[in-house]
Amino acid sequence: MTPSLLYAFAGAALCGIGLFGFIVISHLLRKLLAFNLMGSGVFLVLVGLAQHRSGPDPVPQALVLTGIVVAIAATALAVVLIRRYFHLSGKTALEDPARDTLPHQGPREVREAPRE
Amino acid sequence: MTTGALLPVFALMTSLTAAVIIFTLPEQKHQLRTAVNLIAAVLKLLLVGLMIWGVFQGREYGISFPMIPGVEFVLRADALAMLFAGLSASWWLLTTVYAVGYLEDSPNRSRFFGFFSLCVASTMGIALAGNLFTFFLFYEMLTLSTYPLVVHRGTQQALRAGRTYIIYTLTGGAVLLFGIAMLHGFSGDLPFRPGGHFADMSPDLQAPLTLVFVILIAGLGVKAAIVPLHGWLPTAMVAPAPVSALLHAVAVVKAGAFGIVRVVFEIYGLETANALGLLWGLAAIAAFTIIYGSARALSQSDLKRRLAFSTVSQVSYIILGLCLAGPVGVAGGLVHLVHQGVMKITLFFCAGNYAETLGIHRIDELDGAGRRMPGTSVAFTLAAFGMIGTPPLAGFITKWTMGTGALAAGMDWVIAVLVISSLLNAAYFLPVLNRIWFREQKNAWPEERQWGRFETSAWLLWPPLITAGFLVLAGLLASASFSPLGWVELIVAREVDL
Amino acid sequence: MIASPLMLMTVILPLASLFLAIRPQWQTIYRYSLPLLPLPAILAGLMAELHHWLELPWLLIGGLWGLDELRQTFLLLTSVLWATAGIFAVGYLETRKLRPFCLFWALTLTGNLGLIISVDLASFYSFFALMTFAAYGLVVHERTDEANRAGRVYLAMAVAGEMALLTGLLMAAHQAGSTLLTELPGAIAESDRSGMIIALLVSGFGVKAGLPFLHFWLPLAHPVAPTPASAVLSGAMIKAGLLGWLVTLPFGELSLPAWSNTLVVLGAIGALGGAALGLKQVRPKTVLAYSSISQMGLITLMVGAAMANMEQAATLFSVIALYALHHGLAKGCLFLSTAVELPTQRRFRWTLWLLIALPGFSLAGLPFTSGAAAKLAMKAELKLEQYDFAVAEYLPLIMTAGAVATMLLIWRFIWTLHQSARRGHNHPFKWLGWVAATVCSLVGFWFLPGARSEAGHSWFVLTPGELWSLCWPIVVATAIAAVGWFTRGRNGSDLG
Amino acid sequence: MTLWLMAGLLFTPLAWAVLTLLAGFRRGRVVTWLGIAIQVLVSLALWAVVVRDGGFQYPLGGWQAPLGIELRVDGLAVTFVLLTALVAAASGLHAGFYLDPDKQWHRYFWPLFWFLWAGLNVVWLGNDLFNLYVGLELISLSAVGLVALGGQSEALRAALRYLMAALLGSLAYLLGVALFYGEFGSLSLSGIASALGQDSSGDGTGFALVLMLFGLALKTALFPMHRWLPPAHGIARSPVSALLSALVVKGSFYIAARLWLELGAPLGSLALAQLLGLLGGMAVFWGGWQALRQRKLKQVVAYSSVAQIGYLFLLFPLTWNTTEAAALQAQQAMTLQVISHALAKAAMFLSAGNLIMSVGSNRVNALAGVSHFLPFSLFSFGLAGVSLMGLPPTGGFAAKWLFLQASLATGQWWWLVVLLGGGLLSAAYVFRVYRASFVEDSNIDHFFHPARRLEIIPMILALLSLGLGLMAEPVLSVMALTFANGEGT
Repeated sequence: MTPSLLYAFAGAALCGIGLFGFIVISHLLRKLLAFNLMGSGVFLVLVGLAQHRSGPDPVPQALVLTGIVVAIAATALAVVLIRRYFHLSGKTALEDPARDTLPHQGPREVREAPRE
Repeated sequence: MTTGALLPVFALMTSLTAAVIIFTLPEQKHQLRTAVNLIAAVLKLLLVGLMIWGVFQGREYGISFPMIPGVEFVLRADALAMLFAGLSASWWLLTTVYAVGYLEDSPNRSRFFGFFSLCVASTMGIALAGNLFTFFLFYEMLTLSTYPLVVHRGTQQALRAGRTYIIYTLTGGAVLLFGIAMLHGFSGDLPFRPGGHFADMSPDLQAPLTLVFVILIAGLGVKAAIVPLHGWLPTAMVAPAPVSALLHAVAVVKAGAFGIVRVVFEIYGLETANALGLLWGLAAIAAFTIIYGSARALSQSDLKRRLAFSTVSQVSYIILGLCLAGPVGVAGGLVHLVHQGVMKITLFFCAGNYAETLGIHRIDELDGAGRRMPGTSVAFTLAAFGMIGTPPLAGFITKWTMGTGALAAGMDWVIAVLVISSLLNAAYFLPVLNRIWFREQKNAWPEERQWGRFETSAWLLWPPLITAGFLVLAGLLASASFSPLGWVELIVAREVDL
Repeated sequence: MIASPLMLMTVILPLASLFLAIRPQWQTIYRYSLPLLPLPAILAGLMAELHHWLELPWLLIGGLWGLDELRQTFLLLTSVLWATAGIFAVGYLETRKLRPFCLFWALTLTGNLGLIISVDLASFYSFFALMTFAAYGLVVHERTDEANRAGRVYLAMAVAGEMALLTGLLMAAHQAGSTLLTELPGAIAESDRSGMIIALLVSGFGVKAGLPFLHFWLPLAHPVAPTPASAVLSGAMIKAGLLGWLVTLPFGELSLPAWSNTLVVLGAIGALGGAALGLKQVRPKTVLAYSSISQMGLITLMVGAAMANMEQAATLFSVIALYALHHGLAKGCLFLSTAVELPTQRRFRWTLWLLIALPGFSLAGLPFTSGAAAKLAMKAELKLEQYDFAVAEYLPLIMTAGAVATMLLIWRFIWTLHQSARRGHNHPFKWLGWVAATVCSLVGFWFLPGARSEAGHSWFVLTPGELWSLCWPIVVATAIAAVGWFTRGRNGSDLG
Repeated sequence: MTLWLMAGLLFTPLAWAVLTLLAGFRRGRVVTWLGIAIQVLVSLALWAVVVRDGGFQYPLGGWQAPLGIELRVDGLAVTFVLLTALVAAASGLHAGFYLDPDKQWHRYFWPLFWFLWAGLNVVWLGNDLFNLYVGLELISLSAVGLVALGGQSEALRAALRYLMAALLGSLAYLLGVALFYGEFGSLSLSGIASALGQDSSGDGTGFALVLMLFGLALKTALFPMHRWLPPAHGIARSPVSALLSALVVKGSFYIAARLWLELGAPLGSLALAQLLGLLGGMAVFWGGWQALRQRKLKQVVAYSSVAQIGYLFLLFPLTWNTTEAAALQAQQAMTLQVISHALAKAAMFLSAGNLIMSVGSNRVNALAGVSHFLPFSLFSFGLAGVSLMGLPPTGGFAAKWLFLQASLATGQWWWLVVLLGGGLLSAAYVFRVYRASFVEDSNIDHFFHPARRLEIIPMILALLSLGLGLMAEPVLSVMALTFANGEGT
């Protein structure tokens, strides 16, 4: 058990926690945080595993850097969308959208969508 | 590229181009559209005539290029192809003329004629297809291009009929594709070849070949309206008359029958199919269809529905003819491809005339129609007698040739089928004729319209008269070398390896 | 070389006349052209070379037309009868529904003439079918319920007959490997299914020929048709069935005693049963229709006999032709007379009655009439010693009974006609037609080739035996009729 | 020459993204036209180069892997690049006229559009796993942005769902990449494959493959992970839907297919292959069935995408442990299916957009009578539908045919049920739309007529998809071009 492997296992654990949160939590912001947690876990696995095998390696560092940038971009986009969604609908969670199937499925008449 | 390669392509392109032009023409340009239609139709007829002459002289026309790995796109004009091509080209011209008159003042003509041209292009493709794959290509194209024609009126009834039609035909297409794929799986790309490909097959191919045959026939049988796959045909009657004429007489049912001809002759080979015991089953089904269709026709009170069931019955003559597996019987079946076409197209033209001019749809409204519309009624009468098989009309030639073929093949029961069917035909056509000619008009016509100085519009009157004339000539001059029978005998001599 | 154009014209002229039906204005022309339509056929019958074959290889499945002795007789009979009936029709027809009548007349005529000159099977069958179906238009011409019912029965039986024919001809032609009628008899004789083929052909043509049990349409259809049409139906078209038998069945190829028995029995049933039923009828045209069944029954006897004896077949043929000729002309004439209005002067009326009755008596075999010739020829041919099939011994008896029955029917006819005849004025063409028919039956007959061919026998020099054999049935029948008439008269039931 | 081409291909989109971000919608439109022209030309030129010389590996900027970015330019990649150029150009042109220029949010369409394009090109050409990840993320994020573009809460909800699914998928993929790198110390696909070939001690890498395939399948919306797709594709503006359905889902699938073809043989298993095929088959049926029941036109088309994507996954069972010929057929089938579906679906969404614009409602039943007024768009819709149904002579048919042949050749006849039944189901939903448009009893007579140019674009796409079946052979011959002239240039 090298420290690198420990990192990797910690990363895997983080991934698991993050995944759990991502699936269970419905509040969007917390879901986003869970995603970030998961992301960090993956980065840890990436760096930890690589160093466990082949010693210090610059490549994973570079990859993780890039990955963090991507994650930040994603988080930013998500925050923007969540915020706007909250403004428009007043909700912080995604519930099941109305099903738009033929009427025999349920008595509820689906309301007309506005003109595109 | 030589003219040999170009002729079939041109024949195909004339109607495709016409379709494209018509689709892009504005709805109001009726005259221009009619002109495009007629020019294309005449042009196509000329091209096909040219090819027929060439084929008669023994020339070969064809083109092929690879389409999908392992599969070629093949167009080839052989004598059999020209039989069907000639049929569709000539009837296209007449049906176009008829449709122009029929759809006068109705909406959506641009759409109608566009799809109409596409439909004929597919029929031409079916005729010229040089392998099963190309055949399938146009076969499906035909399905698609006829759907808008069937639902053309847009009424609920039409839409329902369209749905039935499309369900039947597309399922049939899928089954056919399955069969073609299987065949392709164990023998590769199969061009149509006289005598077929399985003359000396290994015994372990027998079982799969039999299975594939059944699948192929089931797929083709939908369009050929073999019982129990015929359900779409009577429902499709809601279509406008020119469409029914085309569906029933030329394009759709014939495509199925023609496909069966190709499969039996030029994929399996008559002898192989016979050796596998496949023809016997096919003959039994065809015979049943013949009787069943006629019997059902008896109880229809709607004129077009009666004609539809009559089609169900008549198309199976073609198939039954093949199963006789002898030169004469085969000729009888093949010649019925033309004869049934000309008779049925006449009947539908006439039914359309009655409906458009007098508003008559049901048989009991026909009383006294002969006096009001003598020309149409004469054509109808001739065609009906042809269907019964009365000499000297075209239908007699079919029945006679098939009967002789049946005796030659030792299948005497076929004669019984022919006789029963003729009796039933007489039973459902003669009362109609009796009403037309020998009953006094009882009530006012449901919806009469005066149309020019003839009994109806000249556009509507001439096509049935011409086809009626043709069906008389096809019978009278059957032994002449240019008659359908003459051509079919050429096919049998040249391409059916017996 | 006049045969070919004449034969073509025989068919083409009536067909071409259809164009006259296009415009209503032309119907008068059409009416007057009716007697002219069979003219080429008459000329062909009189002038065309026999055994000259007109080949039409492009026609149907190969056409061949021509005349031989048998066909010549039938052609003359048919065309003469149609011509006289045509003349009669000019006077008979009303303007209403004139065009359809002329149309169907011409079509039926085409069929009737065409089938006679056809030597190949397809044209023969085509013309036969044309005649059958076009005659429907004549049968239902009046559009009464009765006519419609008759038409329905006629059509149903005709279609069934056509199908039997189609099957029989198909099988025969397949056996022969040829579509020439001349090849069929030989082929049928060799076929291992000859019984079936013969059965199909006998019944198929039998429908038209009024064979018993296939005759139901006949007493319904013949009377309801307009009178000129009845004349040709009963006089000419019924013979088409007979001709069919003669040209297809294997006469002279092998002897078929079983078939002889069947046909003779059927003929006897027709001859006697038809007469019996006819006696109960009240309308003159129905009586005549049954008389036709009866007469055809007698002819069927000869056909049956010809089946049995190979050597006799050829001579029997000429007798059958003679009989057909005689019966056709006489029956046509009788039918026409049902529509003749009686003149008002008593003297003319009696003359007329005589002229009406004469063809009838001729049917019964009155000496010095065509009937006598036919009957004597028939008797001479049906001599017992030539035949050895089972029922042959009854032939003379049947013939004699038939003669008596015929005469009785004629009396019945005269009586019913007398009941229904009206007095009045006749259209000149009606007169002309009727007179022409009567003249043809009584006089013209002797000059027609069919009668002339029996020239070896001088029909006008009769031995006492012959005279007796001809006369006594007439006398007996007349006596029975007289008794019947008096008994009825005493009961005062019908005579008004 | 090649340098300029590669630079043009990858950097113009990025540059144009920045440029259009600075401009408004209208100016951005004009700029975009120029960009589209450049992109199409460059794509064509690259395609021509590969057709002439065969494929090559291209280290970007001269930097070698692993730190540098190495591009893999082979026949398949350039075919997809060209496809992207075509579809994106069509959608872009269509969007320029279709979107309302006065809506404030629409100005962001252009930058997102260009980012998307850049990401797609990266994915087609990328040769190492991490670059593919970056490309995927670029695609996902810009696609989510496009879905959300100026929409109401419905659109945002759909976008968020999409985003969440995409992020989860990306992380699963990335985790797989991490595991691979940890095992082999290489990011290049070919490197991993050759390492696997030398010693098959890659324990646990099977799990990595499964993880990556899971992530990619989620992004590709394979049944039953498809739930995010229909709302997102259905609610987006039509040109956006066209881009999403035609190209975006294909990006992740392309990576999955590449992974499988390179690593599937050593790492995959029969069960995995069959499972993926099975899910694909179920997607075909479920998607088709759902499409049949949708009330909204674009939902029909969106569910149809779910179904069509299902066909692609037949690649997995048909290439695992099968003869070379059958595997080749399956690959060709997959390629044709990607191309024809891209063209057809883009045509379908664009024409659906025209139809909706014309009748002013997005319900299927509102189409009554539209065949009078908009036959052209309806015809494009129908032609595209023919390809989806897999009827000849379309590309869809060619794909289906090859799948059929491959199934028969490998004895896996059960896929025939999927192929034939799926075709019938697609026919059913396409004809449902057609049927609605043929209804004559509608009294609506105020139709808005979209500009002719809006109608022509989908028609061209539909015709291309139709013609693909006839031209399948040459297209496939380009696709088959690998590195004919040796490795690297």
